Amino acid sequence: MQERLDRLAERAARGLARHTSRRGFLSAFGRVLTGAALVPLLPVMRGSQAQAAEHAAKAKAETTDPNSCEYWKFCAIDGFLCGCCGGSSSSCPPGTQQSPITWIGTCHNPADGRDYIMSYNDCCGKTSCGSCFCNRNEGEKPMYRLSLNNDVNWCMANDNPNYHCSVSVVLGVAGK
Amino acid sequence: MQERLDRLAERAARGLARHTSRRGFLSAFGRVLTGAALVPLLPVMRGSQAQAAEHAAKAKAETTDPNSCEYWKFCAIDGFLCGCCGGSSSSCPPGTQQSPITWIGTCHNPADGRDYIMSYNDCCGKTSCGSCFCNRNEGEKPMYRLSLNNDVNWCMANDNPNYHCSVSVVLGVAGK
Amino acid sequence: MWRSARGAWLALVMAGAANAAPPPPLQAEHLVLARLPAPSPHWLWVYDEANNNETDMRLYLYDGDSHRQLGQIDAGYYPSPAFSPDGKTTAVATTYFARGSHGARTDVVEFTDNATLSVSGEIVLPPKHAQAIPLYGAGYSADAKFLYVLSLNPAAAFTVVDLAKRAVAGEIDTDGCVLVIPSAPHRVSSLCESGRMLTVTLDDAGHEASRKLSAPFFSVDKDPIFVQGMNTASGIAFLSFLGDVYGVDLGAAEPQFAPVWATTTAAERGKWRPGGSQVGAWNSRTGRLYVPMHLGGPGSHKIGGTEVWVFDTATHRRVGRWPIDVKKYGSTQAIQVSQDDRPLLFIATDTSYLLTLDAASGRLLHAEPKMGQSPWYLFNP
Amino acid sequence: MWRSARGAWLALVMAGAANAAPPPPLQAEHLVLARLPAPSPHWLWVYDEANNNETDMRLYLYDGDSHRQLGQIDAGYYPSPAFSPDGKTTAVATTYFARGSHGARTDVVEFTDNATLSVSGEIVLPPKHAQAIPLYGAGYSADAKFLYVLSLNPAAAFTVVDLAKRAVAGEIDTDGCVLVIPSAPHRVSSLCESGRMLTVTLDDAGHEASRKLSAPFFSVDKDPIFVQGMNTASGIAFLSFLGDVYGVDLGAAEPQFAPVWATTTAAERGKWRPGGSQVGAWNSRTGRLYVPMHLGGPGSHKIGGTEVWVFDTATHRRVGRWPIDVKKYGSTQAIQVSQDDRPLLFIATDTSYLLTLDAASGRLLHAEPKMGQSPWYLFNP
Repeated sequence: MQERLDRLAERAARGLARHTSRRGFLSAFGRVLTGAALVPLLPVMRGSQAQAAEHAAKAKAETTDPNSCEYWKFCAIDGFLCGCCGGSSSSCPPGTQQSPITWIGTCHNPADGRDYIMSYNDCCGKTSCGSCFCNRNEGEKPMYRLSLNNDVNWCMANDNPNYHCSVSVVLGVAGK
Repeated sequence: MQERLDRLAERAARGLARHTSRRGFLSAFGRVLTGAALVPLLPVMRGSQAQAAEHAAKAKAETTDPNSCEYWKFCAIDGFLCGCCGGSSSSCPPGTQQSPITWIGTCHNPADGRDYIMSYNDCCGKTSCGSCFCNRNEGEKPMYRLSLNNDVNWCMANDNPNYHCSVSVVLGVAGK
Repeated sequence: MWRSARGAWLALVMAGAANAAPPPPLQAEHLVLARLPAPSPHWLWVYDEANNNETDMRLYLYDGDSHRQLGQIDAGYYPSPAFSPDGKTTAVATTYFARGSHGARTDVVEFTDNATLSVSGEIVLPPKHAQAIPLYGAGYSADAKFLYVLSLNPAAAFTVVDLAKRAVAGEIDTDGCVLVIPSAPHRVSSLCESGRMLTVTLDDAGHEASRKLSAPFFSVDKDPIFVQGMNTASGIAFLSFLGDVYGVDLGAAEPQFAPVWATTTAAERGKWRPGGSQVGAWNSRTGRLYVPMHLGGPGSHKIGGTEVWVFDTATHRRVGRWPIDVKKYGSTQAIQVSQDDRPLLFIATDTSYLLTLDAASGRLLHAEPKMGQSPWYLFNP
Repeated sequence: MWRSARGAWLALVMAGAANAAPPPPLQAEHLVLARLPAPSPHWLWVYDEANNNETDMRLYLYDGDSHRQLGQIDAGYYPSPAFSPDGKTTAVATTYFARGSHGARTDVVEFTDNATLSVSGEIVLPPKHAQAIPLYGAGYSADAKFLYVLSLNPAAAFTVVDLAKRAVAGEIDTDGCVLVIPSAPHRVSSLCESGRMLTVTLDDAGHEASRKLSAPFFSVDKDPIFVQGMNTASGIAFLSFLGDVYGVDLGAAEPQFAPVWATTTAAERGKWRPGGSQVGAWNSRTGRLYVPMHLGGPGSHKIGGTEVWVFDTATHRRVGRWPIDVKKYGSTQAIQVSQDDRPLLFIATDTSYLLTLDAASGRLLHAEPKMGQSPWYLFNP
């Protein structure tokens, strides 16, 4: 069942990519990846159990310092933490623009024992912030599974695609 | 006498700067700074005795490794040594262009006990080489004495003023 | 696991609920754009020369109270920043190329709105902007009518930008003299190789009305002054290689030179010297001068300080001598002091630490590591 | 003082001259432009991502025999390099902005003459160039008629550049599949999320003639393959997160998949893993495969190697296990091997060392420090 839903989501996204204009596709894609209602359709769900096991094994995730690379929300981030650049873990620094498209991760919050689906947006429009570089890859997949990949520049579709820093935004609890 | 000559050279350079076109000035200025015949007129000469004393005090100048910052020719260099960038202490790396204008220093060569007048050209047209940064300032003067200053980008007048690295070229023996 | 206040609170909640129900899940977050807090005299602009990647120089806005980076201005190749008198705008005169490090060159002044850190506009300049030390490389007139931008190619000049017309008003040849040191109403002073100061007075159109060359006030050969000047209550002050203080009053039509005084005793002179890329900081309210000093000979004028010497500029007495933990933080590369009554002293080191000190006591308040690649100059907003 | 041969010679000359006369002064030097030596299979292109200054990425040309940097190509924002079949040209597909990090965007492929390291020309691209891992981000057709450039915005595609006409021939939508893996004559293969390989065949005009999707040959969920592929004698090979080797023969119209084999024993599997930004190197002459390995669990696929494991790709036997001095040099970030019979193995570490090893014995020949800011990928010329 899950697999069928995944395939549906995949096909839908592909269809959008092929048959709509760039702007149309982007806004639709953005909705798919950040709209809470659609979250259960995302392929990321597949990995959540494996992820949880992984987390249990590590169990060292920070719950207090949101500028630490070990902070629980950053389990699949690859970039500069916006909290060290004038923003926070869920806000972009002044003068930047958020990326409408994102990659997704599932992170375990040791504070309440839940797994959360995270959206990793990039903040765009200025050059590399250079502070608090953080590279964690729990559940990260290669570029052919784009929505789980953190090696591409997610500012790629912005008017100004310069990468500045990354945030980690709670979308919701991962379904069990 | 020395002072009068200096003032002459100064006035000549100023005159050029004020009364000729940019290109004309540059080529004339280039001649002043790199043409061996005019070297004795350069204000740098004033400092040579003080320099020599300084050197005697230091006496640690390298004579063997031209990619070492301590190498005797680099006594007033501020930049990346071109020898670490595909060139040498007297050649620019492939694909770069030499600066026609330069700053000047007087360096003591422990190998023969002589002071030499050096021309510090920048090699231009590519971004910072980034290797073998070397900052030595024997006889270096602030920007208002431009021909003895190494804090400005001497690629400034090149068609492509990007600074890549610096060389140190022997112009001749400093007059005693 | 329950280390923070929030954690402890959650633990209490969980304990209170006994085994009844798990804590409510975190709500979905919404990604927003951070807003800057209200401007503070304890803000600092850190100039990162990005020495190994010079096309990508930048300014970081740093808050000396919260010890946080607040934002960044991308500044291109050899930028010269200038700050509008009302504090609302940061102007950056700089150079770009159509292909990163090559292709067509464009010199431009870009204006950043300090409330949002967004570029609000630009004015294209003649392609001669000085690629040099950024201090006094650009400056606003006191009435914000003009912006002056230093040119060097290698002829020295400055470009006058008419800010109301958003256009270049003209270019003033400075006869080899360098720096743009603005004074009211529309005067610009520069330092000359002859040890003199050139002062150009502009008319309302931004054209030259008159110029005046001062008598020599320092000796390039005996003891040159650093071009890294400091704003004072009445003008500007310079340090010499040997540590003498040259004050210049710019309140009148012609600069007035204060008596020179020494930061060193006869015994210290020539041994202890100022050095680095920014060699002094001056607080106009308290009248304190902060000079990073090191032990060194001629030619060591770019060696960073191992101590900061503090002077009362009214009495010329040294009132502090603060060692820097060089082994831990590196030596001082740049220094700045906030312009308020409870000032902070900022020091950028050659290992890219930004140190924040209480400027009254010298107490180290914070050491921020990795403050960019090459934090060589520090500006007050 | 007299350490070098030249020094010794001078000393002899001075001694020979007794106290008669001082040695002759050095002659004036003339500043010249250095020329590159003859090309060598031991040359290496080091890709510096300049992580803190990403608009200034570059390629360094390094000679593994002399251990010298020979030159540099400035490469802009997220460049994808490709090397012409005759070795004479380096093409770099990249992105520039009119104002450094802002202003109008231009995507372009720039051609550098490898004999002079000067840019010899450019072709403007649609502004969609993939900002991603540079391996297989661009590639020449075997006959150098076409250059293929990966697009991602986020729709996946590739741009076909007609090199004879010096113009864009068109764009091929790859239906979400990524990478440009060229094979003769005019085929381009890509990896798909479904674990399949898409192969597009072009006509002489550079337009799509046909496309074919293979059967799935790997499982994204169970054990994804790294996109960081390696050229082999007959095609390309990929490593999986668990260290399995997926060989693909690209000699025929459709890719042929070789039997998968493991670099780990059952006991090692899931404990020792490949990792880093470039996770394997393959020498087509000797048939040796070099894999940096580390001890780690799921999610550690970007952790650098602490050992290099060497395999005979004909027998699949491990023939070497070379520890890296991680404490001294850092862990392996990228790896490459020269394509000759006496190959050198190159390793870039996470502390920016470039190590040169004898690829037969594993002996460390040279450790070059400070090889750029972020040397994350290594290319053979």
